[in-house]
Amino acid sequence: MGKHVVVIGAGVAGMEAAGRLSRNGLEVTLLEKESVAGGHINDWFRLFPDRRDSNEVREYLINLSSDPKIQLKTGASVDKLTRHGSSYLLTTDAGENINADAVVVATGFSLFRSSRKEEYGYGIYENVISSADLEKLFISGEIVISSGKAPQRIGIVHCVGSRDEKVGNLYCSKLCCVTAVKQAIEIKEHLPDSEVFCFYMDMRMGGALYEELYREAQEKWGVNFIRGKVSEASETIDGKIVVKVEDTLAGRPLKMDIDMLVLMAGMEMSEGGSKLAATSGLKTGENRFFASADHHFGSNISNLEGVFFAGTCIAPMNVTETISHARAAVTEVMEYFSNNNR
Amino acid sequence: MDKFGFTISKGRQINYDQNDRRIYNYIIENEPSFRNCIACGGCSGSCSAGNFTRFSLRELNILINRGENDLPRTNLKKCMLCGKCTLICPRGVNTRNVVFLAKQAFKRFDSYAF
Amino acid sequence: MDNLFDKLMEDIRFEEGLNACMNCGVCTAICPAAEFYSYDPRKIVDIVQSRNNELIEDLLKSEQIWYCGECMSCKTRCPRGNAPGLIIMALRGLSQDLGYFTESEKGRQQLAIKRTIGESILNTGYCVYIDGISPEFHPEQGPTWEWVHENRVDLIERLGGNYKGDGPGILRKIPQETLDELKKIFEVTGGLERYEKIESYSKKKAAEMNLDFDEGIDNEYFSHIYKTNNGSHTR
Amino acid sequence: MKNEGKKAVWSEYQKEIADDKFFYVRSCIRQNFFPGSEVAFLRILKEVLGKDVYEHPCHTTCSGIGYHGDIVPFETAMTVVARQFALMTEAGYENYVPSCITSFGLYTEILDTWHHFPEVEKKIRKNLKEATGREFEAPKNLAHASDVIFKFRKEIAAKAKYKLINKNTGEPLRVVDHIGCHYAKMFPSKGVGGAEYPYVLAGMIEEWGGQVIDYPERRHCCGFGFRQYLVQANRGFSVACSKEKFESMQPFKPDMIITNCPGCPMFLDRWQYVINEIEGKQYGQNGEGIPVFTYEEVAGLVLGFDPWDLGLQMHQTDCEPVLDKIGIEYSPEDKYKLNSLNHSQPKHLVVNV
Repeated sequence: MGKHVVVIGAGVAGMEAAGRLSRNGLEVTLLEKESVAGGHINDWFRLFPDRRDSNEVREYLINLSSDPKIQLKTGASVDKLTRHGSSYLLTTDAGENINADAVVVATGFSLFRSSRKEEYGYGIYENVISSADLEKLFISGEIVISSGKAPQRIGIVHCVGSRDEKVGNLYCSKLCCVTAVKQAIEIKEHLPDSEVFCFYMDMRMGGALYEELYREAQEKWGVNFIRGKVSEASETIDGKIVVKVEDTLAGRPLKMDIDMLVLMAGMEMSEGGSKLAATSGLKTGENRFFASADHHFGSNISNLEGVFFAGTCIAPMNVTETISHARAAVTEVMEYFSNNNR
Repeated sequence: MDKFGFTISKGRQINYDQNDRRIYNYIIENEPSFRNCIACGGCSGSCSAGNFTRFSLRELNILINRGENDLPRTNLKKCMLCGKCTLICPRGVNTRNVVFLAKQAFKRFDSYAF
Repeated sequence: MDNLFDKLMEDIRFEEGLNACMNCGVCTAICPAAEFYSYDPRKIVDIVQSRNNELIEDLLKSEQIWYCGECMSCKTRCPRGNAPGLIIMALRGLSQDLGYFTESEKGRQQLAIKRTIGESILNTGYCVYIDGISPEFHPEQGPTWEWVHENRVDLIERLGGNYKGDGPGILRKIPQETLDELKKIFEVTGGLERYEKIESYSKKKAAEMNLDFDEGIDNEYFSHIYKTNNGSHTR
Repeated sequence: MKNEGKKAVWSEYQKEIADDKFFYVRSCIRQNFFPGSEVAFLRILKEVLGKDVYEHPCHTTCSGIGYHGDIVPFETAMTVVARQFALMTEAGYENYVPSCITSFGLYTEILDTWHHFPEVEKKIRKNLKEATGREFEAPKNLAHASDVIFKFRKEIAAKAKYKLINKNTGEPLRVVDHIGCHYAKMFPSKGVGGAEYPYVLAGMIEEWGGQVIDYPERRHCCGFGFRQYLVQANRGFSVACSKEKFESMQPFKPDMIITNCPGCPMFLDRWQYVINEIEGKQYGQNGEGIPVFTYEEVAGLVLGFDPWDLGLQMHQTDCEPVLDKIGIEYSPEDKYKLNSLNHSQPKHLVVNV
């Protein structure tokens, strides 16, 4: 066939798509803006719901995408995407031009920048960290606060940057609830004597084995759940974080001193994705993610013929869903080529 | 009061750091399923006592968990131990035993026991 | 009977202040009034968005709607762009229009605010004017204020003010023509009507409560509403 | 506490503040309780900075306290404010500077309402015309008086006689800033530094040598709450709010409090006295209380104005501990001096003599 596909983004979706495309005999260029492939999974210690080592998934993806038919270009982001006849011309930030018979957009998501929720003091109060920062602590094997000590009481704030008009994100990021529960359990594994509190608005545990994990957190680990959106955090003279929340189930405001506050950052359209949308004419939806042709049966299809979406560039997804979505994108690419060859 | 015509109001926030959580701890030690409550309200929705009085096991669970023991202390008496809530609870909390244990705990730790 | 939700919707602040509430409690968590009063702005918004006429009527007659201090901290934080503080303002307005405010201890206090601040606006052009801030009514102002109040003519002159003087400056006399303009504005925009409603409903309530009612602040009813606190607000 | 984080937030809230030709509108509360501050504001702008500031003798209250006491309908308040705008327009000014935070908040709310509901603005124009025959232009620039002092904080620092530094230790004074709720909580983008970490006072403190103290209840309301203070029966709530703040700031050992709202400094000052009377608890170091200042009082002190010209003798909580720490020259015997005939003193001092 000799067709050449460019996959933009070498995260879970991009690596999966590249690997499957090459298995179908296509030439693939896999572009990654960072210096290594892997995407967000590189920064995560263990994955929900079973707390498996993220390296196992990463190794699978690296094996899958290590194929002579796949050329991985790291440190390369796409500045421009223009149509030329039946193919596309992509220009990278280094000025390189690449021709593609089809394009798979797998630009993924960015984690919500937690400092934008100013009232939580991320980047200001020493012991307010994000879910991603906590993963780094897990990787380092040591959970400590600014004083160098282990935290005794840890608070986890759900919906940071999700379901929140104040930051322009009306949608639910879907993965933060289960991430919170996973991280709460991991904290308890590291620090069995600590107390962990999850502050949530709704527990959205809609995935295979998620609800079971929630139950395990309560039953086995004694994680506490308080229904209320944290209104503000502040810092005491000895570096503790004071949390103000309404315990809505008790119908009273609640105030609590906490040693470490973890913010469950939501998912947003990635910066690279936004840039691509602005220069390529690819449509985005209300939530700034790319807009698919059809919500139910065309979620891989874009408004540009021959350009397909894979993974979280269209909406929050977990790893399982991302991999499935990437495979579906490959199916669409194959069908596109076979229709055009006829 | 006389001089100014008012007194300084006291806060009504749940002060988690100062509250007494011995009642809660006693219950979960002896009935670990108490931890599994997700505050769905199934118990209070079906409660025979709650039909006629201001009794809610859901509320009671939350308050005891937070160490806000005043309302549970008096309200517990309203439970008739019919056990309907135990049938309904989707998380398998042994609600009947929770009520028993709560009463025991109040007797044990509380100077104002019933 | 009127649909109270529709009536509330006539208030632009209500329209602005109410979007779909998801009961997250972020408002109550930060609310100074919820900290000291038996008050939960989340529940108020929830009642209002239920559009239940009876519940809204109860609310309009309740103590609850008078606890808010209108600091608007709730508006800063609401993830759905609601402003419970503005909703409260709309509820208070309607409660006064319908005469429901006299049904609660805190609501009855509106007469005290009308008689002090309200009349000061029209009579002096200031919300408050030093002559009216007497140490007798404001013991909490402390002994220094007693001295300030007693020596206000000399003190304000010493500090460069213009106490009851002509032209610009601190505590100047506001010209009569200006006060006439203010009064006319109140007449045209419903301000006077609000004042009159507060007066007439209060008078009715005073009769019901068997308390003397007269103009000014030196009468039984005024003294009662200004000072009474039955102690059940902070439970 | 990481200051870089705050700086990043501050940088997102840049507010345009006019440079000259201000139409000044007074505050009801401040004229009664802090007359020296408004005098100092005009003195600093006119004499120290050489700016054009105009005050119209016929301006009035904005009716804001009545509005937030819920006795003045929104439509009435909007029309009263429209009249103030008309005076500005007639006088040929475009930069509106209210001295009051409640007013500032009300103006901001009204301009925002008119922006979203142009038919309301139309109606108010009609009301004003009918009631007074006047017409108006909305301000080109709306800045609170503290915004203006913030804008010129460096010029003031350049002419300063004193710094907010403890002359004995050489350490910066520890200063708590308290921002009036209606400054930015309703419209964060209208305040210097936004709603969560307002920079308007912090910027002055830093520029004049002090150290800003951030404490857990920094954002909490002073408790005025309009009807909550105005009616005696409700004052227990009002004082409780301030008490919560004092309790929270006390471990940080603040030397002073600086505020930009009319009511807050009065309450933070008086409630210390009341709490001490009711509960026997005195805040601050050595049982002296925590002195509370307006931003003009602090600017005036820094510029070397006489403390008694600034009206500091009107404070219930003595300000002398701060004056002494900075090393400000003042004459203790002149504190209550009014004129050659009036030699009165506050009663509690007379009793003690």
